[in-house]
Amino acid sequence: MVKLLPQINNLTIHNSAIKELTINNLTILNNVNPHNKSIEELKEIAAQVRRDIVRMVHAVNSGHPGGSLGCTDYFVSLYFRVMNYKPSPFNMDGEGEDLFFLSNGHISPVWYSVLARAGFFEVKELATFRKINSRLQGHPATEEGLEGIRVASGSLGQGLSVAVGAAQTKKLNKDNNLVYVLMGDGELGEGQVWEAAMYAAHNKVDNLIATVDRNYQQIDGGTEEVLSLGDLRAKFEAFGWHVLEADGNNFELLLPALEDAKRATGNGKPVMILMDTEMGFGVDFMMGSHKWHGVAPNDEQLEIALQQLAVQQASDY
Amino acid sequence: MVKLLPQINNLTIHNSAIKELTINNLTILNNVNPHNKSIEELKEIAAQVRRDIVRMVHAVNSGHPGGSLGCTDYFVSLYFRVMNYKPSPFNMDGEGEDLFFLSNGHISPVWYSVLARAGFFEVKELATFRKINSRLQGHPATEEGLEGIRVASGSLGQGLSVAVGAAQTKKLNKDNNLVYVLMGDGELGEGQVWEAAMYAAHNKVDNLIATVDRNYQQIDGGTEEVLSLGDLRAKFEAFGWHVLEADGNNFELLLPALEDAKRATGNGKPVMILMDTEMGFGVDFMMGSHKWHGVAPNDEQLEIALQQLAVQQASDY
Amino acid sequence: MKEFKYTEKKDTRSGFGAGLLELGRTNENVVALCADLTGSLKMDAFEKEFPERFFQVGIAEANMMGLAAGMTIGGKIPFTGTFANFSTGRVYDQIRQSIAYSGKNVKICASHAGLTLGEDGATHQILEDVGMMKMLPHMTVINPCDFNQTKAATIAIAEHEGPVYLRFGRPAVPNFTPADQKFEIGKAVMLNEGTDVTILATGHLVWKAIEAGHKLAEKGINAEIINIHTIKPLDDEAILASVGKTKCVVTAEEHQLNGGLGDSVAQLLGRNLPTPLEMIGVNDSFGESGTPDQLMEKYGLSTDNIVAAAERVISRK
Amino acid sequence: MKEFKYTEKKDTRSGFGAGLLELGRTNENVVALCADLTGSLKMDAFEKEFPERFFQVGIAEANMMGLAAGMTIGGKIPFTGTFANFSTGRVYDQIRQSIAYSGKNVKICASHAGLTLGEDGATHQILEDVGMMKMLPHMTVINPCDFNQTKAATIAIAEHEGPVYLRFGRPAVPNFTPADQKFEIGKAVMLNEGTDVTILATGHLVWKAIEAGHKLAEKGINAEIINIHTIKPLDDEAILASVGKTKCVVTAEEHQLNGGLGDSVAQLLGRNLPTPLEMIGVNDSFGESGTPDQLMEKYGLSTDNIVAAAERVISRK
Ligand SMILES: Cc1ncc(C[n+]2csc(CCOP(=O)(O)OP(=O)(O)O)c2C)c(N)n1
Ligand SMILES: Cc1ncc(C[n+]2csc(CCOP(=O)(O)OP(=O)(O)O)c2C)c(N)n1
Ligand SMILES: [Mg+2]
Ligand SMILES: [Mg+2]
Repeated sequence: MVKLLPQINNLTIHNSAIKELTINNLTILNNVNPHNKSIEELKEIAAQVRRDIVRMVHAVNSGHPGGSLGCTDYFVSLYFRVMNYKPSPFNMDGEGEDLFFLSNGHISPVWYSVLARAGFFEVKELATFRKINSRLQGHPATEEGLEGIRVASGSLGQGLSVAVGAAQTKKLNKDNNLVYVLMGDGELGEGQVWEAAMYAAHNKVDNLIATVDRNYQQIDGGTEEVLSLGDLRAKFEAFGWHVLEADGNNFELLLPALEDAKRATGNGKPVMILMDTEMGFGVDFMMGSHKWHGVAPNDEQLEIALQQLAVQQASDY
Repeated sequence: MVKLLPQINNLTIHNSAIKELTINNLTILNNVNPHNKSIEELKEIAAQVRRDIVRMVHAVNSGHPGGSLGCTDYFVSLYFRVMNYKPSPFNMDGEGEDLFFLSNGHISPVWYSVLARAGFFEVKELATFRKINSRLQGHPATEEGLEGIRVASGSLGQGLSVAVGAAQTKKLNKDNNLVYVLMGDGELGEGQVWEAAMYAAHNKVDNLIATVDRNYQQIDGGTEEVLSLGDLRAKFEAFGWHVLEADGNNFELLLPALEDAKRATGNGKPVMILMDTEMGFGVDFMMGSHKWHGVAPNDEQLEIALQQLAVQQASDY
Repeated sequence: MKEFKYTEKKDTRSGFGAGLLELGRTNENVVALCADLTGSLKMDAFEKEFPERFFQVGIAEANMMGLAAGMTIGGKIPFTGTFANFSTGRVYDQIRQSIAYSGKNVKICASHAGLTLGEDGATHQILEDVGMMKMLPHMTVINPCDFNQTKAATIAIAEHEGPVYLRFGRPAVPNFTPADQKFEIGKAVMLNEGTDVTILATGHLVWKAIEAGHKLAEKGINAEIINIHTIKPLDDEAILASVGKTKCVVTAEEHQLNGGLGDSVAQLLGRNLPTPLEMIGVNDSFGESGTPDQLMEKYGLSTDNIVAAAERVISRK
Repeated sequence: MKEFKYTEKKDTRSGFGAGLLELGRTNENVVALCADLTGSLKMDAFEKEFPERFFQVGIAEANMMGLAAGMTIGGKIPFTGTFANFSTGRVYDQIRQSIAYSGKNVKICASHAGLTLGEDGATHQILEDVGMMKMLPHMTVINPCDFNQTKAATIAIAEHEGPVYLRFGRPAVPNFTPADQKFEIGKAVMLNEGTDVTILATGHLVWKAIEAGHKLAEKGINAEIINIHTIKPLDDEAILASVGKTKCVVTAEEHQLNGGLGDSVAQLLGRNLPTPLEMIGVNDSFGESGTPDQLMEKYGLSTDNIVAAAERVISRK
């Protein structure tokens, strides 16, 4: 049985030019991910993370399972394969590391689970999610020093600006690593996103890979009913970005897309991945609508969900 | 000599379907403008307005001549030829009238001059501009009931939202008239503009004609240096708008463009005019840079400016 | 101490939803806007019954405020709905210019105010909204205490010409005020006449003040309890009359100590009638995730805190 | 009454510009951001000397705040510059979440605060910024009184770890504090010891308080005058000590009465030492266009207003 708990090797972080390696027939750039899992392993980790998510929101009868489940494969890819980082000791400044920012902070469950499973803090702390005196706030927060979080989010629309600023600091510091940021698609209604998009293109912030969780859902319904985003590729291209598309719920397609995105960096344009996901992915009754954006499963629903996600449960918290 | 002071005829405002008339070889839609001047007359009025502008900012050694001079021909076209409205008695609700909103409120001098010359209030009140206890605030304000102003502006980025809201009310009220709004190009850096743009397209607010004062200038320099707007047509088209271009400093080209814009209304899309203007137009030393965005001429400069604008001065205030 | 009875706990936001629905039926000028939180704001009944008067804005609160301002032109009475944080701090400048300074008849309806929002945590728990809104000239600020009062306030503000901030919350709280009450803006409600100490409470703290009144009565302390549902304009007369009698005051609110009801009272007293004052509120810290009760306890907003404050302030007479 | 001499009038914003330039030379981590107001903020010297550490954001203040938050990650100390209105109300939620709650080391530098901005009028004359910023946990709020003190404050805040709001203004005012002063955050500056009344002034009102002190001295009134350059944290100790002696207080500030220094003092006194208080500030109205002096006169912020308030409050002892 594959061990899922994180193995933190004392990796030396190389901050030098991008290297190319080939693993599992994929070309991996700048490969200093501390876990560097195979696709099979990633799938198991993703199942584990999804179980964490439904358990966490069930335990407090609040939180956001829909987007969390939809973005699980993306988070698992970043933290267990793609990003260069050092989980411990956590360094707020992140020099010599890739950085990740979550703008759509409501999907904190997936981030917390992945951070714990990747070695930033202990898995058992997941049980404190949304409870009083916890470091695992409803939306990501830095106040109590939770390892892995560099800025608070939850009020939508702010994360891209923060990520662009962090990317510019990396340039000032001659740090070659990359900055990643995830946003929701409903979140793109916020004008600040477009301010940041315009700024990043004008200033050639090309060490940045932004991703939109294109699940076509937001709270009040489908994005195209609430406030249609229409042709997002055309919008971001008109705003001066290099735009890629990806399937966010299929590692075989997502990993190459993330590698493509890396390759697209350094070319004078910020990079945007429009990532198709399904809200609630992995739990059939949570899929296909906006209903599970912010609703927790009851006991019975939890059991069904866990069965559907039962690749193996050895290390569940 | 042509009389420039407004002649307010007791027009009955027709709120019915759009009519077509032909005047000066131009097809005029829904022609109930209270002045309905010829191009020759418009040119004289524009010269008058430009003289008002430089005098007003000179008198208080503050205010914004650059954008005001650049947009003079647009304002004169709207108020003396294109828009359907009743200057007196001024009606805040504007039912049965076209409405105009100025989002880039700093170019208040041109609006004040045009409003006065069009009969909203007395021309001599222009002499109170930016002085204490005046109704002619540095930026347009409604507090003291200045006729012609329906919302305060000055803090940039807000006017498009207001105009869209007013346009939706017109639809609710089954009022066929149109809503006009002007924005600066530097102002497009504000995210709220893109929020409103997305909303207007999604909601098919097609009784709205927005215009961007595309003078390629803002306070700190050229727009393309400060924060490049790049291909604005592509941006607004990607945001779902019907986009037209116009030369804003040439009545022979501007009037047909405004008529084209009117014709484009009612087709399910909001209409955007990208209007090329020259900041400071009409006063040679104020043209070609951002320097006169917000600087008043001294005595000597005023004299030179007035000479250049001296079509005739009979009715100067 | 008077007895206050309730048969049911109900959330104040549902009082808003019920009031809005009634307004939809009685006042055809009432329109409603929501920024992707229709269910949370309990606006769905209005949306369903009056779809043509309901405007879904998407996640773009700044635009919503501008739209609402624009919709007043032509006679609509717009009610905007989103969380209190996004109703104030996110859009302060838009409210300031397009609504307050412009004197627009917009009703800003804000849910999930304060700590009792619960598990979502600090990014959503605004504790500064009253402070912001009461600084705005022309703004009326109302924070009713239960379902019935919120419903009555919602209906009352439609009759009031001018901008209003109406604050309410998420959790179910005792619904004890009369169902048929007439809500008088700016008129404090005497709940219990007493002689030893004046307790001025607003919003969710009103019920806790009543509970505190009972506990104080057991200790032989006769508290005067006043429901300050309108924080601006403050009912100076009622407060000064009460304080003149009791000679000491406790204020209680779900807000930062800075900027809230307590500060308004401190100012009133210092300028007119210096009197010992104790303030119940959050003491310059952000909230966090937890249940409403846990949070009110942890941050010092419980019934016992009011009791202790009353005893303290009496000892300072 | 002590004599205060000045050889020159200078604007406080130039003090900021000078301090920033010096910081550029002494602290390589200092970076500066500006939203299309480089000249108005006097940031041009910094931009010229340190172009790689200067970030022109364009007219997009929300983005600027997010960028600044992001730039702290990697060790930069960002100074943002725009008008006080656009530094606070326009971006409150961004400051709240990405800076204050996230504990980011950003210095929010705000010019053209208050009425003395002059001719631009109310849309730009923010009188609520101190109130907003002081409600934010973790935020330090500073309003220095002249060029030298603003320069010293600018330099001092770079050494202070955590978010700071630094407020200054447009007009030239007497530059009377020592050029070599050490600025101590949170430490009130005793200007004149007295026994009859305490005058607590901040920003541009400090000089007027000194003038008032002279006029009061002529009337035989011995005023204690304290410069409260730091409004948060407030120097409670210094204030209570002074009030304990004089038994009455006048506060003076270029701000709404609601939410400003006066409210902080009213709260402090009510909770500790109830004392007659008179407040000089704007009484719940917007400003307007006019010269700084005319406006200070019209809105009751003149030297004579302070004198009258002192006499009034003494009579209330
Ligand atoms: C500024 C702001 N406005 C509103 C909200 C409330 N809210 C939280 S999540 C959400 C919907 C987000 O939609 P999307 O970004 O598509 O995320 P998804 O529902 O797909 O997870 C809303 C409106 C918020 N958190 N912040
Ligand atoms: C929200 C906001 N930010 C900043 C300013 C200050 N400001 C006034 S005009 C201006 C430049 C506007 O550029 P543009 O829209 O192109 O107008 P133009 O200079 O061409 O007249 C700026 C930054 C403002 N008024 N409002
Ligand atoms: Mg979505
Ligand atoms: Mg321009």
